[in-house]
Amino acid sequence: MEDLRFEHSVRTRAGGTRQSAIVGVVASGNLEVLVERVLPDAECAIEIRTAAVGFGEVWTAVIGDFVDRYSPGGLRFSINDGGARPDTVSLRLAQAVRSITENGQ
Amino acid sequence: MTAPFKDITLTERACSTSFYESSARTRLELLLDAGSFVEFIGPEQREVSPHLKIFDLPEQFDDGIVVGHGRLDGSPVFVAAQEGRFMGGAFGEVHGAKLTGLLRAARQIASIPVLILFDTGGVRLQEANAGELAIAEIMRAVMEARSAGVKVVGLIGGRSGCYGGGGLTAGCCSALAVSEPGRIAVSGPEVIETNRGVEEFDSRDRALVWRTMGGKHRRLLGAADVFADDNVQDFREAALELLGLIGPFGLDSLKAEQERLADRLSRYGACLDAVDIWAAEGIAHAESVPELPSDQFITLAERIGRTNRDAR
Amino acid sequence: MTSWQNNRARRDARIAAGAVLARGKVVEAGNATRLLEAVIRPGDRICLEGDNQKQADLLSRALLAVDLSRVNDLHMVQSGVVLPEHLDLFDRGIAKRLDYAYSGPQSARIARMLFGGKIELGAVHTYLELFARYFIDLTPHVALIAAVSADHDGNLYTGPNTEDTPTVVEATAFKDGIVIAQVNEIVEHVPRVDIPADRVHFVVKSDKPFFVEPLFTRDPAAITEGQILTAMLAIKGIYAPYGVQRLNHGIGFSTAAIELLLPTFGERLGLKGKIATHFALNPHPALIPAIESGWVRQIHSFGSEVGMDDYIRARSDVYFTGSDGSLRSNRAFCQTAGLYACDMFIGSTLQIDLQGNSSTVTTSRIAGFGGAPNMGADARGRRHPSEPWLKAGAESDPDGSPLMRRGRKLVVQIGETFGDKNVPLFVEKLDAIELAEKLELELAPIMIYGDDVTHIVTEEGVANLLLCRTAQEREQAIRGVAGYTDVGRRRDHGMVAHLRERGVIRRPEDIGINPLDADRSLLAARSIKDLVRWSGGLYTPPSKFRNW
Amino acid sequence: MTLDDILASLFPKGHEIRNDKGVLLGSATLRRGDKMLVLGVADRTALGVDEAIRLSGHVLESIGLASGPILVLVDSDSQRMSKRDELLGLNEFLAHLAKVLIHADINGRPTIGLLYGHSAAGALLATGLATRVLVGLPGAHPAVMDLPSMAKVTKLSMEALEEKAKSTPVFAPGLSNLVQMGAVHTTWSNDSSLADQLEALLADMPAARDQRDALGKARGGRLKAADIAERVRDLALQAR
Repeated sequence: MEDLRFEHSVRTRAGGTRQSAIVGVVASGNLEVLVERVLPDAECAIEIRTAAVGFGEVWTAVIGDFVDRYSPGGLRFSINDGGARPDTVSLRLAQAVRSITENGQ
Repeated sequence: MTAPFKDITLTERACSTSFYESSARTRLELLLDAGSFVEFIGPEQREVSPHLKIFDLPEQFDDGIVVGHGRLDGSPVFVAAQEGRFMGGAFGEVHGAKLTGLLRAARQIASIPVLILFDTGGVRLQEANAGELAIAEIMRAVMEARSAGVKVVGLIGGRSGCYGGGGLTAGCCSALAVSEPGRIAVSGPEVIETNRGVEEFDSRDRALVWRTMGGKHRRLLGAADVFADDNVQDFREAALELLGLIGPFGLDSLKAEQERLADRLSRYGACLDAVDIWAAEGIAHAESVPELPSDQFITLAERIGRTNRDAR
Repeated sequence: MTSWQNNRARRDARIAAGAVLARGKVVEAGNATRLLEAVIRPGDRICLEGDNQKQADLLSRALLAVDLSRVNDLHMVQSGVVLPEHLDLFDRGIAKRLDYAYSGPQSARIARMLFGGKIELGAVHTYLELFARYFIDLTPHVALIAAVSADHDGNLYTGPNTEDTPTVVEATAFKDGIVIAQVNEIVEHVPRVDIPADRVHFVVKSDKPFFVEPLFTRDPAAITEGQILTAMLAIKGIYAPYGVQRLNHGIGFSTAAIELLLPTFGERLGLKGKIATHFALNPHPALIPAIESGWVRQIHSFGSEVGMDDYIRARSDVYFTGSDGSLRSNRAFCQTAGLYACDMFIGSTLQIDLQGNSSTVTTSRIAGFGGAPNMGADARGRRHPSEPWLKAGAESDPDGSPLMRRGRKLVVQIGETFGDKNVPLFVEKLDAIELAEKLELELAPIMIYGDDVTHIVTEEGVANLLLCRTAQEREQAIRGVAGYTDVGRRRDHGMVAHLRERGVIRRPEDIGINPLDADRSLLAARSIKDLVRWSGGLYTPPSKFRNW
Repeated sequence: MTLDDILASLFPKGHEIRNDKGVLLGSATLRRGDKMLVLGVADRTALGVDEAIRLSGHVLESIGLASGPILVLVDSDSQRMSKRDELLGLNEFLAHLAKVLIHADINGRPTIGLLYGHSAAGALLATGLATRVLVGLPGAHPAVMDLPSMAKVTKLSMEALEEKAKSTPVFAPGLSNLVQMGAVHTTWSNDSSLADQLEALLADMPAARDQRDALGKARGGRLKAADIAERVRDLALQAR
């Protein structure tokens, strides 16, 4: 297992009022993303535990593009990764943002 | 960007959502009354297995089971749903303890039923002792809850089936609903093949696997009470139906079950294949049972009428 | 005096030697090996019918058992190297040289044997190419074929899986070769005559039906969100704008996803009747919902597919069927149809390089090409116009004179940027080139050459290579859809942005697709059971695909 | 100790326990004169449908006719892994046996399991682990999962597994590990009379309440189970 952590400053706060959401499942080639609204509006953090060791560069690129695109201010993402492909990671992150920005509890 | 399902109702979604394919969370969301689910020790609590790191394996924040409280047609229910894709839905220490705690509360309250959405290969290998013991505790807790008057209903139709200790736990429930792709057994196909040889059981012959352990056979045998279509709405309706039918539990139930199982052994103990059992039940063209559409199958199963809710 | 009929005389001698073992033309299965010892000579070219599906398995076992002192040094000329026995022949020294086209299940072992010098490789062909050589310089001396049934005269019924048999028999029987058929049964009258008796010299009755691999069944349950997204991009980004009606699909999950999206996503886009109406295609079970929904008018097939026989029989408006009602397939004709009469090929591959060359060969696996290169190549002999063909031609040569400009076949590579086990689809250098260097081949085994590829579709978008004007643009267009692979991350961001402005690269949002909508609920069937339901119970899948 | 030695030491006043192809059925007389119902699996016999139905029947027949505690002796294989047993619904037969034992225990017939040999998986769940108190005898060697099978599934070497087993009781076979987990309440000694130890236990039976998770926590074998179960219980009680 490998632990990675990314922190980004972002332009805008993520919309919606939900406090947390979870998408995905930990399985081979899959991952779960837990997203929580716990940070100041201009910050975003992503913590990763991954079964695939040595892909820090790819994660950096995936996370960079994701933060650029969604500006998920105020959100902390916690990822348990079963060795998912980068495109699956991008998709789950996008799904997590969609879930927490939906109206709901 | 709009979500694809914005404008359709929860019921429509539940009708069109395969139980087999869904995640544990989706099953609960669509099974219960809209927005009624409250989770206990949810993923944000990060109560992960303390043992997987020994094996350098990834953890899941909910340890593969979602437990909580919700409403079913307005009435309160406790629910537990296993996530069959995380380590095959296997029972570990934390996973099992969540269900145990839920059942203990149900016993104490004595009036709120429990729905268990099984999806499990059995004991989690990496914490085998803790998992085995967790199942023992769950079985005890189910019996104590039932003795206190609690209805415990199992729903089985996930991709990992209901194997090992999951199969035993299911056998302790007041009633079961199963779908065609659902499987209930103790030993898995590969285990039987490894122990007895491919001649006895070819685990890759999926038709054989399903007619031996699958939902249709379990329903015909009387091991499950209701045959559900593979969508969440049908499981919801099955759960409601069963909750309305379950009677009290006591010594008489166990005596009736003894008789039911002994009768099964004497009738079918010599059968070599499920088709022989079905034929012995008087089903014409028994070999075509796996191909029957569900409405025809349900009619057939009701005619055979092996279920006996007072005998489990 | 010069004799001009030596070969005929030799053939007659071989038949005479074999006839000792036969009653009429029929030889007992137990005598199959002795028959082969009687009719085969050392060094013969042998076609042991191994198609990509049906296998002359009894005859391959019989050949493997021959006395090595009588039969050796054979030159195998067969399209499919599929069964373990096909390679055991080389291990035993019965065969020495190999010319073939496809070896899916044996791809790893064939690679090891080539490296170990156990096999002298002639070439890895495409199907049509190998068939063509049967008539020029690789004509078999003996063909060992498989059929469903024979009558007592030796007329053969090949059933739905006719595949290569007519081609193999044509080349062998009319050039003084010997044709030996294994059949599942011997009957009074065959349901239809697929091979006339005068082209068949011996018939061996097998104790069990010949093996057929369900090669074209893709379980919808295994289709991922990523594959659904690429399928949506292909339909809306390529099928729709070009109006592709005549086409061939590869056998991957991405194309299965396309087939399953036609009645849902495609219907919503109003594309019914406008795309995907005529196919050169095996009877893919995944196409059943589209057929049932009235999308598909006609399908011609290379071979059949296990479990599809009753469905095909009941849908003769769509499939080619014989007088008996069952499918008539023919690999050579269908390959020709795919080459000349289809406007598009879309399929997956294992590796794509920066020029768009693709290969399914890696240093540990040599799967061969099968038919993909025939489908996935521009047919230079094509003369008839069609809208997609002309449109593609115009895109690639906008300044050419319309009356003189060649059209272009759409050759689309579809896949996710990372495949199984996180192996990247895009590479700087193909393994095929490394393999060619190691084995000292004169030609690297490229499946589809980059200059034939017109589009690449991944989850990141669609690259239209027809619109690239320089090698550099082409490279950046490919990097621009290569996702987070090393190739993708080394893109020139400025140039990729420019290519996107020109429509060379189109992202999902450029095509009006939200990746979050790529959901399995879009699939017309999500399981094999759903396919059975769509077929009204006519499709009977093999046991290994069931969960009921 | 052999089964006969064990029975002789447990019941010096005699017993009527038959071993029929590994299925133990009968009863015994305690020193103070009370009867005890005895059942079990011997000779490392696999527990299948045929065995399970006889065991559960034995308990059910005794209810109403006899009072007194119930002893379950265990030296079994795992559940019988066969097509026939699964075809006939082995999960129901094993569950039924466990249910009957638990029901008896809750309703005034205290149950004691005595693990004196091997046991595993479904067989252990349906017998020893379905009793109120599970006792281990020295030499007992239960294995929920054997290490070679684990090695196959986890793709770890036997050496690596044995090394890991040293630092945790959670997965490795053996009596001491099950003791630490709270599955086995106590271990008796072979050196003194089993009858003494049995009667001491009967005189001081814990309440008919599952305390195995608390035991596992106290012994450091299962640090989370009891707390998690308790937290869920509390939340559930508040939620109604």
